[in-house]
Parts: sequence; structure tokens; C-alpha cells
Amino acid sequence: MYIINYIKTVFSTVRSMLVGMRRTGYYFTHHKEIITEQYPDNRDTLKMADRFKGEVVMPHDEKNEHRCTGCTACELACPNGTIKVITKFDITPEGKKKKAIDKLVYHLELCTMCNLCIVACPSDAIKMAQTFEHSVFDRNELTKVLNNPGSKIMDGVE
Amino acid sequence: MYRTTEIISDGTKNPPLEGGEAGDFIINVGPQHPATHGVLHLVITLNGETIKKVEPHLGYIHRSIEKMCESLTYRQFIYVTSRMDYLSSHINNHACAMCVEKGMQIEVPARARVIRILMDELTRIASHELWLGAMAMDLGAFTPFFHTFREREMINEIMEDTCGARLTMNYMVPGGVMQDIHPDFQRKVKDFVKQFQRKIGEMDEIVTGNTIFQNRMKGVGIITREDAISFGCTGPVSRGSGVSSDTRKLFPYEGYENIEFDEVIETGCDSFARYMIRIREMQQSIRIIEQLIDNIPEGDFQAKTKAVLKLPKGDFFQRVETARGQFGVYIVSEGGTTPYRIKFRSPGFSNLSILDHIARGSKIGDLVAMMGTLDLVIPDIDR
Amino acid sequence: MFSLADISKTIDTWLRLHLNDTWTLVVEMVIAGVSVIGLFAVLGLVLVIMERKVSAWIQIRLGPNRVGPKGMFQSLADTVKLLVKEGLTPDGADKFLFNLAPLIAIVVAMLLMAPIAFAKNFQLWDMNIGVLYITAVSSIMVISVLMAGWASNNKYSLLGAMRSGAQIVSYELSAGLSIIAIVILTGSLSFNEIVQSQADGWWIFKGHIPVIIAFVIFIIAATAETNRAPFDLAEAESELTAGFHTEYSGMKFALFFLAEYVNVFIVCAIGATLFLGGWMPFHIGHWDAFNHVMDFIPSSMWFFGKTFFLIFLIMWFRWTFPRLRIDQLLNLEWKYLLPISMFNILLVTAMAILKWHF
Amino acid sequence: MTNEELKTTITGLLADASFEEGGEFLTVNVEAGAWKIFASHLRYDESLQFDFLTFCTGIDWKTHLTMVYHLDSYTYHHNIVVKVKLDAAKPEVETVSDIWQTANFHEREVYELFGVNFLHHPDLRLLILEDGWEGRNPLRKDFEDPVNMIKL
Repeated sequence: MYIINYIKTVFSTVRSMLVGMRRTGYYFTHHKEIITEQYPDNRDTLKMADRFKGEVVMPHDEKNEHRCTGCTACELACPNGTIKVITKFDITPEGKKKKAIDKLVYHLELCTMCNLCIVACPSDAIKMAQTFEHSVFDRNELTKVLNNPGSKIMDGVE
Repeated sequence: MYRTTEIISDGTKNPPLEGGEAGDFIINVGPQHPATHGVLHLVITLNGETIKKVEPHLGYIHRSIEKMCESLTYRQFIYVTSRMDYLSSHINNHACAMCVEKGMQIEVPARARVIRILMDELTRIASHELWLGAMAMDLGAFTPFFHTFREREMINEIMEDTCGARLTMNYMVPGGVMQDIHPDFQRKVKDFVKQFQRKIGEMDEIVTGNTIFQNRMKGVGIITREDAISFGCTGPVSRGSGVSSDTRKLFPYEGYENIEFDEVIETGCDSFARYMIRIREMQQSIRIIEQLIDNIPEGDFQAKTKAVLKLPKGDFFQRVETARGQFGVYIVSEGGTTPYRIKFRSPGFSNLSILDHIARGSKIGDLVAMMGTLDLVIPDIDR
Repeated sequence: MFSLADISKTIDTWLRLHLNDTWTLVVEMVIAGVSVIGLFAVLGLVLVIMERKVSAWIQIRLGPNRVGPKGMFQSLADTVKLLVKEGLTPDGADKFLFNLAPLIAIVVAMLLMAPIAFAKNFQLWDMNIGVLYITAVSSIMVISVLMAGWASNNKYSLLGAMRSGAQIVSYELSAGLSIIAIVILTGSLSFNEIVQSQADGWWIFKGHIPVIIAFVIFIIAATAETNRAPFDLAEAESELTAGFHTEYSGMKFALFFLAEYVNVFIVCAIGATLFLGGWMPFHIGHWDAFNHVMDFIPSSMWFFGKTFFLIFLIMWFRWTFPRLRIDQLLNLEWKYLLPISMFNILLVTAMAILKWHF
Repeated sequence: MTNEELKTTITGLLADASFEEGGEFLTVNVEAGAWKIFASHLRYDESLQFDFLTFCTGIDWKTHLTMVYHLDSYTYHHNIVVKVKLDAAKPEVETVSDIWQTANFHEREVYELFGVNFLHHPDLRLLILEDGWEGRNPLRKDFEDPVNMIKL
């Protein structure tokens, strides 16, 4: 009995090995199964998912106007202190003082892409961009000002 | 052997550990070691190849998330929990969201609940796929790692489409989910299910059926039923010892009670039983996904909630079943906008504590197999 | 027809024209030494890129594809990197032994090259005890591994070296026994005669099942002796980080690396010589036309083709199977391979006495 | 067992046990001195059999500390929360790591994060923090670390 078991073990072992080798051999000969993406080479054709959270940006229209009212909802929503809203007071044509943003400072190095600021924004002034190549040589470059210089708030956004 | 003994017995250079004897062969596995998948530090006392004692040293990646959460609001603290068990980040977020909902008594819309379950199960599959590859790599077979990553990549793409991130999604918010599912979601999930069912058989050929694999895992790391319960093991680790511990069945949440699936239980108590549990659990997850993917109810994906969440005074506990076991969130509230104290009951922490118990008397190679089937994720242990 | 033997003969006659016998011998030895080193370098480069490509294709990857066409020069770039890297010697290490170990590894690999018949009438040294010489010299390999593990003063290295010692010593038994199977059939220890005896058919075809069993055992034992997966316990990446060469870096590591691949080549060359007919072309009975076509392929091509087929087989093992545990490894040898090969020797002896083979 | 039945059984075991109302789980307040005996009752009593310690942790209430134990029973699938009030200056409680082995690690964690001294613990050493942190307990409310804590 021992001998029969012994021979059985040898054969089942060899069989299981061959089954595994058949599968790896299949992949060795079938190069169509390869799914590698050659990243820096396919940069032109690479399309990120449209909801991909790469960094926070503030879209401006062609008249260099944005939708940010400076309400600091994003600043409050942020868990890491990534966003800092610096406000100023504009003089409207009627001569009234109106609160507006001077700078919206965004620390990319602190951001965890949690999307809470985007959800919190009441006027849809900021959104997530799909860029992802954020490496820079100097850490200071990661601190960004989101509103363009000289930009104004869009008409009709309160 | 004189060098090794000399250094160990020399108290100034390398003091013997408590309970150690001069002449013990002590090896540091970790904090940087290929088998620990992170910064786990195990001090192993050896007698030849046989392990006499395993002593885990933790804290290399401890970020004190519990303390951090004390200064974050109930909306903000959820994203931090993705960084604990990063392989089942959805499920961690889910637990936190549910705990806040329990305190606030928010009714979650049916659509959001189904989306949450779908995401949970996809995460579970992704986590088990990674575990399968990593465990095969621990045992010395490099190929399955890449094969399992092919399927995991499909899940990651689904996550990327809907949640905007691949690993730390922060998709669950109190009251529902952050965004509605992507229009392609259902099609892609069905593609994935098809691909998964076509390819899971290959793992049987390369891994499960292989005699070397079976010999490496069978009879290794025996956890008896009593030990599994006493050491607080949950998830596949305890179910491999015949304990019915699936939180989805014991304390159903989020509508799991209405879904047909089997709790996978094996009675082998060894590494191979734990291995089979995870393989079969993936198939159960596929079963859940197949039931739900065509039946996502219409409606809101998020309940209307107040801008500022304030939990009433009291303590709230919510547990879920992650890929690694029972994950619990315990919030103590004083009525403010931030929690007074948060405790995360992480499955990896309890599962790790049994390692010393089961590793004694086995070989170094066995230790790797045991750590593989305990499925330790170090940030989950350290928090 | 391209033939290595012709080239060597031409060089020999030319040298004898211009120099006396002693100087001819000296110059020829230098040429042989340089060619062996050259072969080493080429083998290292080719086998590394081959391993990386094989593993990549098995793992549904592309593999190296940046340096040169299809990444063919990747291993060249790696060699340059290893050459310019600093070769550290740890503080607590036994410096002499630590630096000696990789040299021994590479010298042993070079010595093993001597009796191998690369092509028809092309052999460095046709000694009459070639097989014995190979089995004897290859045992020295374990000394270098033990030396490296011991001298590193690292616990991982020591464990790896001890494992390696246990492993190589035990697997040498069954490797030797399966080689003896062919020696019994041939009745000679000389590689040249072994190849000549296969002129009418390779041993694997005309030796029936016992020789096939011997061949399988030889391949398994050869994989184990060269410390390759599934028997890479001496390195055991996930257990002992890198085993006996944990502390090695730069060129010293490269020498171990090179020695590993050259050893793979050598055991596969021996396997090809003993079981697959060495440089003998593939002949079928009396199909003269077919046999003639086969003869037209240079004998060196046959030799390298067979060797690389076996190398591919060993690489295929490596990228399919998990590692064994140390006790299972020894079980496999002492409980399975050794009894089977001993029994097999009986069969082969009976076969040789009764002339059952073709 | 339902919460009501549990309540009666537990009152039978521990006469001066007080219950907290309103929570999801049945919550029992126990004195530090009575905890060990009560714990072994919870674990070994035939009708209770709380064999699974989900977690135990501490809460710093500034005036005092509270140990919270969440217990489950795999046999009867009921659960209970036990709270033990400790002195803030000298927090001490008996270990339960001999009853539930998992408490070994959990108590070591509480020991270093809250400074609770578990009497008769087999291996009460720092688990997460590095050497030299004895006596400084990061999860206490009064803990200050100007170097490692970043205030936003």
C-alpha cells in the first residue's frame, strides 16, 4: 500500500507541475495577452478618467473671469489646511464695497485629493483637473495661486 | 557559529531579549523585509531553522489617526480611514459613514446603499486579488502576482471612473455617496465579472492545484477554533478555523440581509483553509455583484444632510466586514462638531497577535506562509 | 561549412609554422583562457536578457525594452552599472574570505568549462575522466557559497549558506547517480566517447524509460545544485532577503550572479551532452535525405541549441513554481529522488548487461 | 439573550452594577476592583459566554479615565459594553488578557497611549511607541508635543 501511495504521490505531483507549466507556457507563447502600458511613450493617447482627481483648479473663461466669491467654504471643508482664501474688498461701479478674493492659495503638497472642497463649493468655482504629473524640483512650486492675475468674479455669481 | 553567539551574549552590543537565552539565534525580520509587505518588524528567535519565538514590534508607520480624528469634523475624518487598510479603503470609509449616520439618524437612499455594497464587494475582490498575488510571491512564485494584478487593474479602472481615484477614494460620505455612478459603471463591472470568471480557473492551475503550494500551506499555522475566538481573529482567519464570524451575516448592515450569499467557512484551521476561504469569498462577492448590478434602484445617491454635522452626546459603534475581518468604528461624542474620541477596531491588529502563538515550532519558510495567509496590512495594524 | 574545429586547426597550424612547440602551447592556452572569459561575458549577457524576457512574457509583461532594439542591450547597461558601483565590504566581515568567495565561485565555473565538448572535435581538454572531473569540481561550488555566507557576518547570509550547503551536498547524490546511468550505458567517463556513442541515436531515445527517468532526475537535481527556483532556498528572497549574497554589492555581487548563470549553462551543457547527444545532429534511422539535412547544421549549433533548450526549461520552472521549504527540499531528495535513482541504476545496469537498448 | 434578560442575569451576578440607557448596546458600569471577577463571569457563565472581546480602549475624560470593553458571544450572538471608571492620576485595572488573549495586545496599546497600568499583565511593554516614551501618553487630552504635532 505504501508503495502505491508513493507512486501516486509522484505522479500527481508531476501532473500538477505540468498543469502549471502549461499555463505559464501558454502566456509565454501568447504575446497578445500582454497588457503593459508604456507610459511615457503613450502620453499623447493616454486618456485619464474624466472624474480623476489630479489637482484642484479654478476654471476661468475667456474674459479672465472666475466664479469664486471668496466664501471660504472650501477652506473650512478641507481637512488638511490645503486651501487658504485671501480676500480683499472691491469697489463696485455703484461705489459699494464688495468682498472678493485676492488670492486662493492652494498647497498641492498637502492635498489628499479627497474632493471635499469641490463638494462644498456653493458656486462651482473650483474643480478637479485630470493632470497627474506633479513632480517638481522645488517644493515651493507646489504652492499655487489658483486665480489668474487680474481675474474678476463672473457677473451674476453670488 | 562563534560570532553570532558572541555578539548576542555580549550585553552591550545586542542585549538578549527578555526571556531569551544566550546562544539564541535572533533575526530581525523587518522593518524593511520583502516578506512583511510594509514596515512590520518581527524579532524572531531561532533554533536552527525552527522558530522559538516571534515578537512583533509595531509603530513604524503609526500616524495616530485616532488622535488626528479628534480635530477633524464628521465629514472630514472619513478620508483618513482610507489610509489605514488601504486595500479595503471603501469598506473603512463605509463603516465611518454608517457610524455617523447612526448617530445622526440619517436615512440613506436605496440607490446609495446598493452602490455602497457594490463598491464594497469590488474592493473586497481587489484586496483578495492582491493578497493572492502577494502570498504566492512570498512562497516564491512570482508569476501569479502579475496575473492577479491584471484583474485588479480592471477594478481600479472602475473605481477611477466613478470615484476619481484608484486606492484612496473617499467616496462614501455621511448620507450616501459623493457622486453618482459613472454611466459606464454597469458595463465595466459586467466586463470585469466575465473576465474574472474566465481567469479565476487559471489560479487553480498555477497556484491552488500545485503540489508545492499545497505542501507549503497544509498543516501550517494551525489556529484552533478556541484560539481564533480568544485571540480576537476575524474575517478569513477565523472562518478558516470554522468560526462563523462574517459581520455581514451576524450583524447585517446596509441591506446585506436581503442579498443571497453564503458565508464561506472552512474547518481546516491551517493556512490552506484560509487560502481557500479567500478564493471562495471572491466568488461569493461576484455573486453579490451579479445580483445587484442590474438592480440599482433609481433615486438620489445622497440624502439631504445639514451642512454641519453634530452627533448627539453618547457613544456609537458600527462594525463592517472588510477583506481582512471585522472593522469597527467607535465614536464617543460630546455633542460637538468633532468626535471626542474615536477608536478604530482594526482586524489586522488582532490577527497579528496570534502570530507568535502559531509560529512557534515551525520553520522560517512557514512563517512567511503564515504571514501571507494572515493577510497583514501594516498601516491597518499601526493606524 | 562553418566549424569550430576547423578554425582551431587553422590557428594551430599557423602558430606551429611560426613558433616552436612550447610557445605554441603557451599561446594556445592564452587564447583558450581569453575565449573562456569571453564566453563567460557573452553567456552572462545573453542568459540575463533571456531570463528577463522569458519571465516577462510568462508574466504578461514586455520586459526590458528601453536600451537598444527591443531592450537587447539592457544587460550590457546593467553590467556597466555593476562595474562602476562601489564594492562594499562590511565592517564586521572577514575581509579575506569575503573577497575570496566570489572569486572561487567564478574559478570553479571556469574549471567546469574544460571537458565540455562544444562542437565536433572541439574541446578544451578531452580527458578520459571528464564526467568524474565535473562531479568532483562542481562540489567546490558549495565552498564558495559557505564562505560567502560565513564571511559576511550576517545572520541571513549564514542561514542561506547553511541551507545551500545541505541542499547542494544532498542533491549531488542524485545528480551523480543519474549521470552514472549514462556512464554505465556508454562504458566511458570521457565526454567525447559519450557523444560518439550517441551517433546512432541520443540516449534519451534509445535508452527507454530508465534514461528518461534519469534525465528528469538530472534536471531536477541540476536546478537544485545551481540554487535556482523552486530550490532557491539559499537566496529565498521573501525569507532571507538575499541569502548568502545579502552583503555583496557591485562587481563582487556580479561575479556571483555571473557564476550562477554560467553554472546553469554548464549543467545544461552536461545534460545536453549526456542525454541529448551533445553536438550530435538529430538522425532518424535510415532517412538518409533527412539525416543529410541535419548534418548540414554545424555541430556547435546543435550543442548550443540543445543547451539553451534545457536552460529555457529551467527558466520555465523558475517562473512557474513556488519555493520549497527546507525540510520538504530534503525530503524530496532523500525520500524520492535518491531511492528512485538508485532503483533506476539497477534497471539501467540490467539494460546495459542484457543489451536491451538500441 | 435580549438586553432585558442580560440585564437581569448581570444584576444577579453583580448587585451594584449600574446600566446606561439609550445606547445601541447594553452598557454596564463596573468598579475597577470588581472588574476581573465580573469579566470571568461574563466569559465562563454558561448562559452568558462572552467569548469574543471585540476591542478594549480607554477614554480620557480629563477628570477620570474610562476603560471600554466591547464583548460579543459567538455562542449566543448577544453583545455587551462594559465601562470601568479609572482614576486619572493613578489609573490601574486588572488585566483580562488571561481571559481573552486578544486583550494582551489591546491592553499594551492602551498602556502606552493612555498610561493605564494593567495589573498582572504578562508582558506590559511599549508596543507601538519607541523606547523612552514611558509616562508620556499621546492619546491623553493634556498631551502636548510641540515637535511632532502640527497645528493647522
